[in-house]
Amino acid sequence: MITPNESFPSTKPVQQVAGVTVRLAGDSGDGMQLLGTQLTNTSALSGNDVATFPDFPAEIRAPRGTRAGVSGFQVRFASEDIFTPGDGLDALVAMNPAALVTNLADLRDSGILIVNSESFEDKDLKLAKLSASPLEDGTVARFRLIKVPMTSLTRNAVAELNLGTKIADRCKNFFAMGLVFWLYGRDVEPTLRFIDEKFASKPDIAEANRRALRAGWNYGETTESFATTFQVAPARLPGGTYCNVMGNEALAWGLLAASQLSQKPLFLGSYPITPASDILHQLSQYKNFGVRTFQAEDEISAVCSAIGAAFGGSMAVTTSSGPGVALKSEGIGLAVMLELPLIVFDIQRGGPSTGLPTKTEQSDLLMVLFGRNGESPIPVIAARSPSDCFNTVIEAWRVASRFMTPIFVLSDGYIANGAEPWRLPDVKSLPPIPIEHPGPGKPGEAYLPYQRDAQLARPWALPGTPELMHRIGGLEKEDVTGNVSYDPKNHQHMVNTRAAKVANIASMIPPTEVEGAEHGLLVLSWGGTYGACRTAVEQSLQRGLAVAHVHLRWLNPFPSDLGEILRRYERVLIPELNTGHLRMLIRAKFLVDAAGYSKVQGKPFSVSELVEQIERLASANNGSGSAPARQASAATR
Amino acid sequence: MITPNESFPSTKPVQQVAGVTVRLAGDSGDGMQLLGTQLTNTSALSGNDVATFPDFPAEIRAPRGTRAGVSGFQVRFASEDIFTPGDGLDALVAMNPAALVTNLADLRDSGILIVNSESFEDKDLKLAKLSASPLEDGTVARFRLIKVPMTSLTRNAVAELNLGTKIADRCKNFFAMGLVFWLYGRDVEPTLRFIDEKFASKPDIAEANRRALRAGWNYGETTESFATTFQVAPARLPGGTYCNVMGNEALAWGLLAASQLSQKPLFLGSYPITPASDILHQLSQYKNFGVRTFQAEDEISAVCSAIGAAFGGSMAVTTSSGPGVALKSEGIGLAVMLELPLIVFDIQRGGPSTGLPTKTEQSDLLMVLFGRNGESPIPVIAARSPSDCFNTVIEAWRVASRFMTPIFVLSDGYIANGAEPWRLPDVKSLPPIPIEHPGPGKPGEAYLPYQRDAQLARPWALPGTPELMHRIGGLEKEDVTGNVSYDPKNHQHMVNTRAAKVANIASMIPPTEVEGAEHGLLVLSWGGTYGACRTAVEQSLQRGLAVAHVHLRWLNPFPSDLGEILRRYERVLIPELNTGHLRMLIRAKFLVDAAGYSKVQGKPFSVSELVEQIERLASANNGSGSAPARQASAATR
Amino acid sequence: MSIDLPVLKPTDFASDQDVRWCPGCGDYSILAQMKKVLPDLGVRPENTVFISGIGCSSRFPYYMNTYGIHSIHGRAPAFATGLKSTRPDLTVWVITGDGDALSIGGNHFLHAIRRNIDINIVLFNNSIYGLTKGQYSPTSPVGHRTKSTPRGSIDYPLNPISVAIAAEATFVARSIDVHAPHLIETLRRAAEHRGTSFVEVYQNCNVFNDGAWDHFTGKETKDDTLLHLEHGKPLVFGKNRDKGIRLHGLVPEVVQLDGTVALDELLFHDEALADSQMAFLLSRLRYPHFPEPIGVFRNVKRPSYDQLLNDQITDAIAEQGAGDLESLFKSSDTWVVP
Amino acid sequence: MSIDLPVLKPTDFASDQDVRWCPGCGDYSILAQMKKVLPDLGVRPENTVFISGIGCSSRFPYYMNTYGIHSIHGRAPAFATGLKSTRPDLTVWVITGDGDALSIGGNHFLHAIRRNIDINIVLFNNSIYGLTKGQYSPTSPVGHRTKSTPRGSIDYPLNPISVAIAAEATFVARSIDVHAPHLIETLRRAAEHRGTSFVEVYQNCNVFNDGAWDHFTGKETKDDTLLHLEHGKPLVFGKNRDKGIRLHGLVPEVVQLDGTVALDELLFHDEALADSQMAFLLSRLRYPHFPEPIGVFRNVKRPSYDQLLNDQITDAIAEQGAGDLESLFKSSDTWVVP
Ligand SMILES: Cc1ncc(C[n+]2csc(CCOP(=O)(O)OP(=O)(O)O)c2C)c(N)n1
Ligand SMILES: Cc1ncc(C[n+]2csc(CCOP(=O)(O)OP(=O)(O)O)c2C)c(N)n1
Ligand code: SF4
Ligand code: SF4
Ligand SMILES: [Mg+2]
Ligand SMILES: [Mg+2]
Repeated sequence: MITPNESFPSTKPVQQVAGVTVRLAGDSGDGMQLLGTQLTNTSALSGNDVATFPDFPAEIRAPRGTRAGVSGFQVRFASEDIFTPGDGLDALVAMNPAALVTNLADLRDSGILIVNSESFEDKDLKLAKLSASPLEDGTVARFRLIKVPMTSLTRNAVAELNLGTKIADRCKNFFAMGLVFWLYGRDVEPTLRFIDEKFASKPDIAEANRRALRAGWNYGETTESFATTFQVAPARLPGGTYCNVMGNEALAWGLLAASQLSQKPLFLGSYPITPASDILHQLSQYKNFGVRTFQAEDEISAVCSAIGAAFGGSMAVTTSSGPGVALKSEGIGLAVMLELPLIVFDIQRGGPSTGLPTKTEQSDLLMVLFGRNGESPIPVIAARSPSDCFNTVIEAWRVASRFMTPIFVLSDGYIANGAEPWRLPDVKSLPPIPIEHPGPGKPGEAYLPYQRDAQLARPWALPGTPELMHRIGGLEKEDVTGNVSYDPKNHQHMVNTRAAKVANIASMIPPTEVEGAEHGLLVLSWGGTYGACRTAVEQSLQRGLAVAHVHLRWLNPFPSDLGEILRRYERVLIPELNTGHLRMLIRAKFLVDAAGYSKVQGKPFSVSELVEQIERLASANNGSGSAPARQASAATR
Repeated sequence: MITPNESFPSTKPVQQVAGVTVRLAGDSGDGMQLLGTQLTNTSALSGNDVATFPDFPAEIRAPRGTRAGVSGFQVRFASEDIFTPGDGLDALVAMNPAALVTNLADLRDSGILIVNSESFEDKDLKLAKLSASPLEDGTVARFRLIKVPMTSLTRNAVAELNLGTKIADRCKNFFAMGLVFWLYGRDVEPTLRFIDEKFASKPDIAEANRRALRAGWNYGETTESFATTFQVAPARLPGGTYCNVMGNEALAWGLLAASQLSQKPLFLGSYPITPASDILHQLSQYKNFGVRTFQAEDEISAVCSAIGAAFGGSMAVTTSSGPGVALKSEGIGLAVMLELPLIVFDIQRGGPSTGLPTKTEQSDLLMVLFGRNGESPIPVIAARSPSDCFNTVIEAWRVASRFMTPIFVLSDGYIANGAEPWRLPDVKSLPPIPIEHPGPGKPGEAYLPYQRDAQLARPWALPGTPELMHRIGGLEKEDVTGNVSYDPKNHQHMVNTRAAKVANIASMIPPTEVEGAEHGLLVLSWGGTYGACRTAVEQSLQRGLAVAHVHLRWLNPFPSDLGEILRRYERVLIPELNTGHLRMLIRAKFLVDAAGYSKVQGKPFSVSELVEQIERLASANNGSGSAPARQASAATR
Repeated sequence: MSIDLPVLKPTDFASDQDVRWCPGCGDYSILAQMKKVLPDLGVRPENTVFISGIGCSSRFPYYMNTYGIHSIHGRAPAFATGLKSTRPDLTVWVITGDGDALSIGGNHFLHAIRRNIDINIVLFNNSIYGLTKGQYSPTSPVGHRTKSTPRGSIDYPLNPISVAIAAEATFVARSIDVHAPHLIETLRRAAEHRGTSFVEVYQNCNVFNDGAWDHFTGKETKDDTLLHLEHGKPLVFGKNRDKGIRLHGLVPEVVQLDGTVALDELLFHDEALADSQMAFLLSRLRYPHFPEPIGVFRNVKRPSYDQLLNDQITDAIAEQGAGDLESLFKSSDTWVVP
Repeated sequence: MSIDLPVLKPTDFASDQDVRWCPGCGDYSILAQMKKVLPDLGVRPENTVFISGIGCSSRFPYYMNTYGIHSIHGRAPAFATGLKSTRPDLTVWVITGDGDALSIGGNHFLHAIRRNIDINIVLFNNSIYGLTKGQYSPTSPVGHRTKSTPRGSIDYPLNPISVAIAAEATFVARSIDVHAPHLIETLRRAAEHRGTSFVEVYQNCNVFNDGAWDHFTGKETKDDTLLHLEHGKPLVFGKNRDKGIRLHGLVPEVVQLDGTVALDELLFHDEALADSQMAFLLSRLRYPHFPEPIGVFRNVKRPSYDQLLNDQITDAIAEQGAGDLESLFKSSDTWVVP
């Protein structure tokens, strides 16, 4: 691995730090996402643990320079292993006034603020709806402001190539990149390689970007603005080969793996919707894995086509987000009745209705559990981080195919677009997913499609198998034969059986891991808040508080040991990015007076706010302990 | 009112009874529903309290004589006021073997069993999949069997008219009717009138039916089979004018009333589905009330068209049952965001999926509460009986229009098709439903569609009003202005506000009525199980058990005094025709260890099974009291 | 093709379930004809799948001794698309009604047809909602009085054949429940077509819309009300085949073949015409102004969705080699932690 | 008609919201032309409602100083139907995209049109899903490579005009985002039609499908690639109006007007033809084989759904008298308990 010193040796003093959180903000046109991705990958390559949080504007391309058009990318790289992209920013790069004002709140005091000083003209301020320049009016007083005339510096750097200012200005982000890379002693080699590949067809553009990158680096090295550079040592991650994965990517790969492990061809029926679309895009590229992707006319067709494929013996999958999942309710209800394996993904986003499509939330939990007519039980599993999507998907398919049931897999916008290092699994050592189909039946003997095994799963008989011809449908069916039945007792029996089957899944769930204290306050979390909760609990433990952490992977059924664990603690805190979905389920099932911490702002938890909540309850816990738990809220009216 | 004695005086001894439960069962072609309706209306007219329970076959017209083709109609008429159509049958009329074997289980020992003895030929037995005749093989030993050669008797009765046997046989049900009317001293006049009207165009058919009716009556009078007739004295109902209403009928009338009381034209967007279709049929006949009914292409269009009508200022309504309601999820979510008044009806049926379309169930409660993406709170109110639908609907519209919110009204197949006497309200004295719309705005001044009143309701500004032009939509909106907003704090505020608004509805809910004991066991019920629960509690009280009854009309929000009431009782029992929906909500919200009694058989509760449950817990209650409450189940494996 | 296979009988395709339609329902005849057609197709029962939505007609699969799904209202084409895309080896039939296919299911109907997925869609058109006991449907005529339209329907009806053609259908035909031989022949041709085959069948609901098609089934009238489409033949009809259809510009007209008009002045049917305007024009011929065409309106070749999809899979494997997880994972920037 | 009303300016229809489409998006032009048309219609802003689904195009209502609903994906016609049925006094526009109207919304599109509800549907056809960043749409050509079709689309595209005509449309037209005068005229005529007016507008998505319509907008090419439909006129096109469309049986062909062909041999456009086959045939003319028609394909009279519905209300009141609850309740068998 090339270290900075070999490539562009920096002569300035180096300051060692454990971790750094940087956010790059500019116009959606400014290529901030690209800049961020490069910084992330390079940091990962240099052995840091990394976590990222991209923040897209809702519009495709809102007018240049407006607040609505600001695109941000936050990355944290550290020498210890980390679970979140960080709370407060150590550094903010703002390419224009809109980017500055919309992001400044997150920059910690005396944090580094790098701006393109040439993008603060009156017209720029006007676009950002600002009367005065934040650089002059004291707004930025608390920070270490570094004004860089990026536009002209970049133009100069590429002048010889005379490409015209329009193209020259497009290189600005590489200039900024060079500067940031210098500041944090990042290796520029991978990015130079990236430039070569990406602009292979446009050699002069490639050269311009290379020069801009170098110019930015040199600027840091030569100017007086920077006293020191910062060095983040490699993290002590378990040995192995790593790559950086985004949540939806790991999810798609998990599907490929599950398909191969079970030797079932993968079928995806989907209709595009943010933030789930990328799964469709990714899988549509894996045709050589035998993956069939079907972009349906709507979500109803998406789920129904998947059920049809499941009937035919495929590993059937359908992906969507809130509004689309709502539309699939009826179809999923049929899958419950048919008892066919099907994976339904809900990549949650801000709701209700169209809500906040590009923001994250956990507010679909109760919908996926209860959003169907009649008694319609479905297992629900939730991924906790980008890389965790890989194993979650494999586990989901193992259960769905074993129990012949549709299953919900929950992710969210934060996981889907976030990235973290992932240790590549040894593919050969992944345990296979055995699936059996009954062979040809006996002529003249009626086949019994609803005769169940010990786990209450029915057989998966495939069309094409002689003498197993059978009809399934949405009307209540007779036990064993599967014929239509209106018999009252049979209906009760089938309702109970479908419920018991899902409950049986608990037998496949490993014992629950409890991190931290044996008593005191238990923090119970699920899904994408894992990183923030775990970090908050660790910090609180360091401060000597009696607090423990349990993170639920299974929302239905619950692990069988959960009730016993809950009773071991005096207080239970359930932080959720909703108004308390899991909290309701836990209170109803275990009658424990669990407190909730609710945040519904389209944003993930910050570690600090969780630590605050933990302190609130952990201390109350040392006190009377009888204070009634209340649903706290991050609302500020 | 004409009493039996004036019309056809019976000379046989009369036995006074407090109440009678009769079920008429035959082929769907046999006109059992008509027979039952006549018996019901006549009994009502003669001052009895009545309750009915029709039971249709799932098929339109399953093949004659088969079990699948059996259509039944149960009616209870009594001299005291009653809340259910009764458990055990005092008499069963079975027109063929299939009808006999599928209904016999409900006939109490030594109950009267009237059969058409001429429909028990081998071919009839074969159709009913019977090897031997139940009349011979001892099946009916425990009952008072009365074999009547109805076919030939009817043919003889109408012979003179020589209409041919086919038509003659169609009069069989009127013969049976005459016999039943005689047996219970019912007045035949209304039915004779009914015949005249219904067959006005076919005088000979009318005459044939009249003769069949008389023949049946005379048969009872003359044959030795019957020793006595039974007399049921008029019930002591509150004074007033009564008519007999079915649930869906009272519901449609309630909508008409609400529309007139609020002076808002009624718009119904609906797509046919059992058991909700009759509401569409009924309302489509009320065009002279200014009612606009729109049979949409599907449920999605049904709910969306209603929202469009609400935007325009109509009283907007959409009706459906389980599968259709599931399809409306996304549209309803939009209504939550738009904050427009809209009434959504779910006439629940057996689920999941297509389930048991003609059977009753309460298993959609959690779906209507949680079946939408994101935080999407909606008030939910449930009718408790056929006539109660009238007031429930008016209350629903009062709330929806006052709070500017979509609202769910729950009914079920049992309520929808059941009938009971209804005391006509004095229309003039019904309190009006005041609704205000903002007048023209000020030119140049931006209108603020999300500026709220004390109850957090937003104004209902109608298109056509000058200077109030505004745009609403499914993206999160800025407080007050209603503009699209991605601001985190604003989102939190709006989520909290939408929730608070629905919670405020509790201020309009009257104090909860508690029937029975002050302590001991509390039976908590909702929806169509009211009658059975109330009767069961009354019977238990008579047996000296410490038991009380609370019936919830509002499922969201709960009445503000509910928590306090629950805490007054040692035990709480929540009987539901689902797997425990309300039970989960109560446990989660109030942390009370409520027991559930769950029945999911497509059938209503019988009073006796509830009494049994009450005794189980009420006695346990006198004992240790610490026995953990368990979810009992009516399942018998 | 069926010769080298064990010979199948109609009864081989009958399930053990009792049929539960109303006595006299037109569905019985369609069921009977289907059972007669299938043995001739040379497809085993286990390789045949019937998928339906909800409605009286959609009870159909229960009565067939094949694989089947009685799915949800209006969505049958979507289930069929998923199944056929992944199992091109199966013969997939979709059974639907006028409400199921054209009301709630209109969108899936359009898209299945335009994709040309290789399935056979049979629409039982009784111009009424049967199962829900008699509301008007998208094919009910204006003014039709039903439970939901006491003053008569005000919805202008859809013409299923026109819609299918506009949706780029490659096979479109019409037949009638009680015209057994014609229905058998039509179903057979639909089955033989590769791509989406759409067959509209006029079906009598004798309980809620009795006699809707009497003028096409009546012995007396049917020769004058029906136009039998025959590929390459002129459009001639009438008891004594003494009437024909002639084009006047783009406007069809009925002419008497009394000698004043020569046969070759008539419009000749060409079901294989690449352009769809001929088929569309025929779909506009409606009773009483014109006889209504039955038979095959359109029958052209276009690769089916399932074929194209599976070709892309084959090509991808040929070009990129069978997918290998190991190398896929490694293909992104990786680094090694010792 | 607008004379006796205070004169309105385009700016009277502009809301205070900043427009947030990508710079260069074709939507800007459509928005500009719409603002120019509205003042001429004599309808006040407060009596105008824009209803859209979801998509870039569906952002449209936010930019209009009228009443509006930015509803949910594909359902705009349903909202519009409920509103117009109950408020016939309002002028209701539906703004939709090719995905919104034809993919998820296909069914509502069909049914709004066949009912002929009096609304104006404007479909922004950019042959791509813009808002979701570039997947192919139901109007994307076969082989189109997009994010979801790396090996090219295998879905045969829908022809929006053909589908609308088959759905019994009474007004169908096509225009192009950047042909301002033509678009203005087309929108005006759509607004004047009573019943469902459907206008397809070719719109350029310069980010995800740039140049899809270049051949129709290019100075050099457009005269030869576009056919301007004019009622009663022969189908003539070309820079020097030297080409025409002639019918050969039912098959159209391009002919050179070099003197060998007389004008009256050409196909004459009749937008008012009761039968729809002419309009359908025109909808089948597609580039590059033919010039593509723009302008009004079809414009016929048929009572609108809202009119018929409200007539039934009026008739009912006239015949039965205004509804009275008291007598309604009493109309059933009642009895008195003292
Ligand atoms: C989502 C949903 N909506 C409504 C229904 C009720 N429903 C069942 S079948 C049907 C229409 C049947 O008409 P058609 O498709 O013509 O079939 P037919 O009974 O006439 O053969 C309706 C509205 C349903 N089962 N599911
Ligand atoms: C129920 C639902 N499914 C999917 C989406 C995601 N979505 C929003 S717009 C859109 C398609 C937009 O394409 P088009 O209608 O052509 O509009 P354009 O952006 O091209 O103008 C999709 C799939 C959604 N918002 N809601
Ligand atoms: S209702 Fe009509 S369509 Fe349905 S089974 Fe009976 S006759 Fe046939
Ligand atoms: S993505 Fe395309 S359609 Fe959407 S605003 Fe940008 S250019 Fe216009
Ligand atoms: Mg039908
Ligand atoms: Mg588009």
